[in-house]
Amino acid sequence: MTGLRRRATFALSLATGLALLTAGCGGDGDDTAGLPAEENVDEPADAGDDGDDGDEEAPDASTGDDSTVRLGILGQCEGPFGGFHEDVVGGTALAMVNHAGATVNSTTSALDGFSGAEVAGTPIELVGIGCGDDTPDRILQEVRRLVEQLDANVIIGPLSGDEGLAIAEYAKANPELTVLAGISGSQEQTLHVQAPNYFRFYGDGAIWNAGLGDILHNQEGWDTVAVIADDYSFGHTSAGGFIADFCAVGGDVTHRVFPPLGTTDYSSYIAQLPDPDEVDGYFWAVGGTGTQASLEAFVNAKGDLTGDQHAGNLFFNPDLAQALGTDIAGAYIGGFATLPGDVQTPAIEEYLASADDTWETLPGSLSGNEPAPPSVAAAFGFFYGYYTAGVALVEGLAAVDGDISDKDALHAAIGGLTLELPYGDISLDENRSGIVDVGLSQLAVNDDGEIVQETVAIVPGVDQTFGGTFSPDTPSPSRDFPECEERDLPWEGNAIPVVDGVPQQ
Amino acid sequence: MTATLQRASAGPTTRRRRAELRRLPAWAVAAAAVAAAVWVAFLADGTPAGAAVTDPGNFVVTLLDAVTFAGLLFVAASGFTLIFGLMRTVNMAHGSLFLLAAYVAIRVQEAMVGRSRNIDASDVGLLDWVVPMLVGATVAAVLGLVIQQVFLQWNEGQELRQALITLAITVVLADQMLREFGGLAGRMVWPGAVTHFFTIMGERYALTRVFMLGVAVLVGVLLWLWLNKTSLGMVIRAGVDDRQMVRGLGINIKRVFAVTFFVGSFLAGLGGVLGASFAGVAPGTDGDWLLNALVVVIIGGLGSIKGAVAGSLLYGTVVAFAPAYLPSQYSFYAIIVTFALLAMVLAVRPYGLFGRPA
Amino acid sequence: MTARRLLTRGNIGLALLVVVLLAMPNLASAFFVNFVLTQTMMLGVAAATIVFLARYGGMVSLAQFLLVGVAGFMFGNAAVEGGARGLNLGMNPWLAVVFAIVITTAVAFVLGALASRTTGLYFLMLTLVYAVIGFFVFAQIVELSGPGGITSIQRPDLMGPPVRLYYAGLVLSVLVYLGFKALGRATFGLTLQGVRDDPIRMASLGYNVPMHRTLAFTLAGFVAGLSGVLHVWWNGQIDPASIAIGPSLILLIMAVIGGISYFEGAWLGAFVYVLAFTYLRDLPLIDQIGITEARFNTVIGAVVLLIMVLSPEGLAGIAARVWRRVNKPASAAPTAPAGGPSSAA
Amino acid sequence: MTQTTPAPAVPAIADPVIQVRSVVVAFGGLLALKGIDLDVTRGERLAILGPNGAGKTTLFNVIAGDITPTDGTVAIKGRDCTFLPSRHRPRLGMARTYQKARSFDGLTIRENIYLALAGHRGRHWPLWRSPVDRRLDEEATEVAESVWLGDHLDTAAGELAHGQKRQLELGMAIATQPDVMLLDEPASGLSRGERERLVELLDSLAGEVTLLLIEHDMEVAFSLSQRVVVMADGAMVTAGTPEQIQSDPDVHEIYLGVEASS
Repeated sequence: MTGLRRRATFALSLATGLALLTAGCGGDGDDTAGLPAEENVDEPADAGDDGDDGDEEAPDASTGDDSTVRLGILGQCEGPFGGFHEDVVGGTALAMVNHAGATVNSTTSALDGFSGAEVAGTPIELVGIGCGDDTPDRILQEVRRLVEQLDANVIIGPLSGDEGLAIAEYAKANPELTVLAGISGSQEQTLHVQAPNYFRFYGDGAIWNAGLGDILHNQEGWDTVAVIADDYSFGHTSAGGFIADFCAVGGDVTHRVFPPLGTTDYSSYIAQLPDPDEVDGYFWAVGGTGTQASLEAFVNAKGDLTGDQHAGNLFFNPDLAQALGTDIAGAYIGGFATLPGDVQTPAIEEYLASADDTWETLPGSLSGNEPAPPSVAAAFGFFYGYYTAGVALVEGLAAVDGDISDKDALHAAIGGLTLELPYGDISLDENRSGIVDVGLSQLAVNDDGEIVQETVAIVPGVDQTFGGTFSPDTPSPSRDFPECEERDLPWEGNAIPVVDGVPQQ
Repeated sequence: MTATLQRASAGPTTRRRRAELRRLPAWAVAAAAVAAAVWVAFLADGTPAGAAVTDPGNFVVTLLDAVTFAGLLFVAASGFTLIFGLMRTVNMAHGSLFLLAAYVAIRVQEAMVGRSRNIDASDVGLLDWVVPMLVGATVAAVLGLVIQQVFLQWNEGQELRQALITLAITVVLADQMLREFGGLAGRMVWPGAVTHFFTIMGERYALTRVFMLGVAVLVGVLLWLWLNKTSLGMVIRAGVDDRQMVRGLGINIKRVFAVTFFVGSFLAGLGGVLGASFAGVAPGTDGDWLLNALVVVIIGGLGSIKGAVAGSLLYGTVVAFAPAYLPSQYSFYAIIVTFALLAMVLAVRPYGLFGRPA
Repeated sequence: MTARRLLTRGNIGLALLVVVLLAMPNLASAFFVNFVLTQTMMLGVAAATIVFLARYGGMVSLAQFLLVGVAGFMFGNAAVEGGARGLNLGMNPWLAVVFAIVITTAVAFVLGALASRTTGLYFLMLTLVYAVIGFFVFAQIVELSGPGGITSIQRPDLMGPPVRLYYAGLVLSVLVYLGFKALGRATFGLTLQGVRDDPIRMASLGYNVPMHRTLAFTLAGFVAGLSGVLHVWWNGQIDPASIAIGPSLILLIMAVIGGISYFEGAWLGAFVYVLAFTYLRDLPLIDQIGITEARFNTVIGAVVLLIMVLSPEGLAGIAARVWRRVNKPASAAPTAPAGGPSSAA
Repeated sequence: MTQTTPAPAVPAIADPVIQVRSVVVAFGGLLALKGIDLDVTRGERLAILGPNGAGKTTLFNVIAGDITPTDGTVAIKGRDCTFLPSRHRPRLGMARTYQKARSFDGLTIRENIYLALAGHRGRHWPLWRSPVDRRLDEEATEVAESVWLGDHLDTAAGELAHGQKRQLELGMAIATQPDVMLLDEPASGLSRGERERLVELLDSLAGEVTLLLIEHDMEVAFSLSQRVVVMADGAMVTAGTPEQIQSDPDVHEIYLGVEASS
């Protein structure tokens, strides 16, 4: 009964199989001795059972040809950060324009890439843009596509924390590859994985709250605080940074509440927080729809949000939370991607102007993916993080004089860089994670009566260990780690105040 | 013959035992319910909320949370169950309609208030909330009707095919909404008139939540009146009970189906606007609310409005009570209690509390 | 079975296809084999469990990818040693495989038993709820899932070179395909089809209908678990997002594209999906018509919509129809149990 | 106990195979059966007559275990089976057919009958075929031939004509060689010739088979049965030999009259 169907479908499968076989082979008609598929992409190619037949080049020259940097960028075109795809690609493209003499292929979209980038005689060619969706599985597929199919030898990205961990592991298994993380914020990708070819010229999610504890405890007089954060790695990391900072300077965290992702009604979790007269303040790290819903649940159950009792990470800002009434003026917000958006220095102005010179418009996320002046996107951390990675690639190449055949030398050169960038210098620690300047801001009421975010301090030289709270031997930040311990922070008391957008050096 | 008869009538003891055995799941559920009630009332020390007898304020607030959230669940699930009841169509696009209505309403409200951020509740008049709600729900209803007319009307009865068609539509709609409305969370602002607080048992409570419950009750009452007091409604109700009969009555079934889909989608849209006011919306909210609607109707029974009420109340109760009354170190596992609820209901009534086999 | 009966055109076709696939590592690029084909094999096996349940049991399951994930998590917990994530049981990798499969099968048994008295659409929705709750369970019980996933999962040394993983997937695929096919004529397969067509009649013939459904789901879970182990070997990591609702839907979409009542359709659907995912954006000028990688979901959704509107039997069904038309004079082919599962609702 | 039975003229019988006592079935508020008592003796051939909605099929479903009665008991071969699920009936030697033919449409005729055989023998789980299956297939072939379906062994049941479906239904019932058979309108929708064949087939069954049959067709019912029970409106009205029933004016009024007008 089913015989006919079976035969037919076999015929079809067979036909497609054969058709694709040709497609899969691509254009290379050279002799392919041995099994190309044996090529061990998960382990060093030289560690194993091959190498005996000495075939010229594997198909598509996937291992050789070190005369060109074939760059792949990992963005996110789907998922919660899908709107930032244009931004992040734009960041790297601008770095190529400003530092490697490239020109962009389109003046209205960054996704069309750039051409003509060259450093010390070595061209940088954009081979592909990976399209993540905020999940590690997807970004692994994308990076494999870029590396194994399109032969990328340098990767810039990814964007989010869990993706970063997966890509760092991938980099570790593929030592020939060079990866410069975008703004991926998980701690472990550098602190624990320690892949020698994985660099992040940027802070992690914990760093962004560095210095907040110093201000709140020593300046505002908070001794006790309750923390509420998303119950997943980014929430844990963000809360962990704040807890490490606040406790290090002598404060105490009395409550930690972690509402699960996907919570719609936060009231049961808000009920677990102490009442306003029981603690000095609250720290918020709830993102997505939860930002609004959790703050509103707080207002419903505990009372209005006031500036002297609340602080938060990047999500705690008036663009994301309507529930923040004008009483919130005075509340502190952790740095976001080290970008104090309202600070104006000559270097920053020059950087923003260069973006406006490069494109006519960019449909970045901040403008709702509608065409807008490129400086809007460039002044935001997502764009900037990919910019720093691009600059690092250019300067690393310059340091080895364009010779990328010796990966160890290239990686050593990149690891030793100190980048002089518009929003502050960035160097790397021994785990190749950025030591950066963190900008802290405060909410204020502007002349129109609207709540806006103003930079009030820049905390220089923040590294990811928080004076030893986090180390390669400690677990990842979690519901109960880090514990609340007093310790010395290198940046305690070093915050540079910012008044009206001007750092008071 | 007497001998055999005696053997047969020796049955009663066996019979009673069998009958009890059969009711065993029901007993287990009853026991679990009683245990949970006793736990909440007396034993729940060391939980975030504390035992109800020692901390009645927390209990009352949790109860209010449960009931008000159940109101939102009901609005979101009623349209789903209505459509299924009459047409046996599992409308997987229900969550998409929910989200679309929310996005549209947010846009309309922003336009009416005249600003897109920092909207204060005091800026929002009742009309600034009601009009966007009706516009959003109508857009969802029209889209629902289009989906029904174009994709579902001609393949009626092919239930799986319809479910997969609406699933595919969901995938497309989610992607297009991401493109159109971006990835950031959006929110409706409650009208200033209801943004107040009152005190109950010494605890502060928000009027907006009670208002939300009021809207839900109003929707429920209107739905009931429509289904029970209008001729069209009675046809639909009869159709839920016996689909063959409606066909036999010589009614224009196509029109009835179209109206039902319109109303069901409208209800999804109302739910979306309420949800956007209550908790905000973002990409992924569609899936969350499809899930919420599914859980409600699986508990309550597909196709039953009564079941939607019961399912909403039960599910809302679990959502509110589990994090508050699980021992503090276990409150992370509140979501698993939802699964336990589902398992218990399915063990006793595989087709839900008020459901019948298809 | 006589040799002559073995020499059907279908079997010859299968043999040919297998030969071609065995030779693929010599013919195609490494990426095509290690990425496209290996994924096709793994996902095809998982999708075949959907087809198995739908075709024989009338149950369309959205929980199969959850079971793939359970196996992956369990393997990760069992095999990883000294990492910062998961249980770190540090078992021998092969023992870990056994452990993962046993747990997955047990989970499938429990889930199947809970769902065993429901059919049709109820089953579809219940398994959708399973998939979502499964995600939350792993997201919340961080002892099992990380926190944030289990990484650095190594495959056994025997499976070291990626091409061996491909062969493992191919062998498993052939076994699963033949096994499921043969099962359709064996007692359990026949009883299951009886349950699909008329559960009440089956009960009056003396069969324990819920138990049959439960065991079918358990068997499907066992096979999905095998696919899950391969998958985690291939991917090297697993996290809660791996088993979120998205991947579960994609697996169902693969089965639907291929044809949910054809076993061939499982692999065909997986192949077409992976192919489209990998190469569609490389087509010249494809972005000119509004199809960029960012809108991939719209394309996939539209394709599924088109298939469900035109031919609910998927690509395999279309192929069968074409074949029938070509061979029309030869035989009045019986109509396929079109949308068979839906008729059991 | 027979004394309390409201239904008159139930002859005292020896060796009862089916004993139904005060069975009540309520669907919501509707009483489908209002206290039925019935004894069927071994080897007896009993026909149940009655207009639509009389509760015949409900009574069948209670005896077959598809419905658990709201009140009352059912005993089969002296064993209380009131709460015994239907799937345990075949082991007691019982088989039934359904009013609306319930065959497995996706399977062939041979496979349909195979399932009846395998279900009866408790062979439910094997994952591969074995010589046992070949024997069962042969048996199934024989059964199919006995119900004149030998030419259609590999035809899917879903493609059978209505009459053939009824033949298959019957084949599945007799395949297990039951000693109690419940046949729900076996002749409905059959042509005259098919009816004659059906009667012939049922007549040919071994004498000790107890036959319980619902039938609309008087001719078939009277030619097959030794005793006839008439039901109306969920209750038993009268019982007797076919001759008695045929000449009973009450029956003509409540049953035949009603049927003629409907």
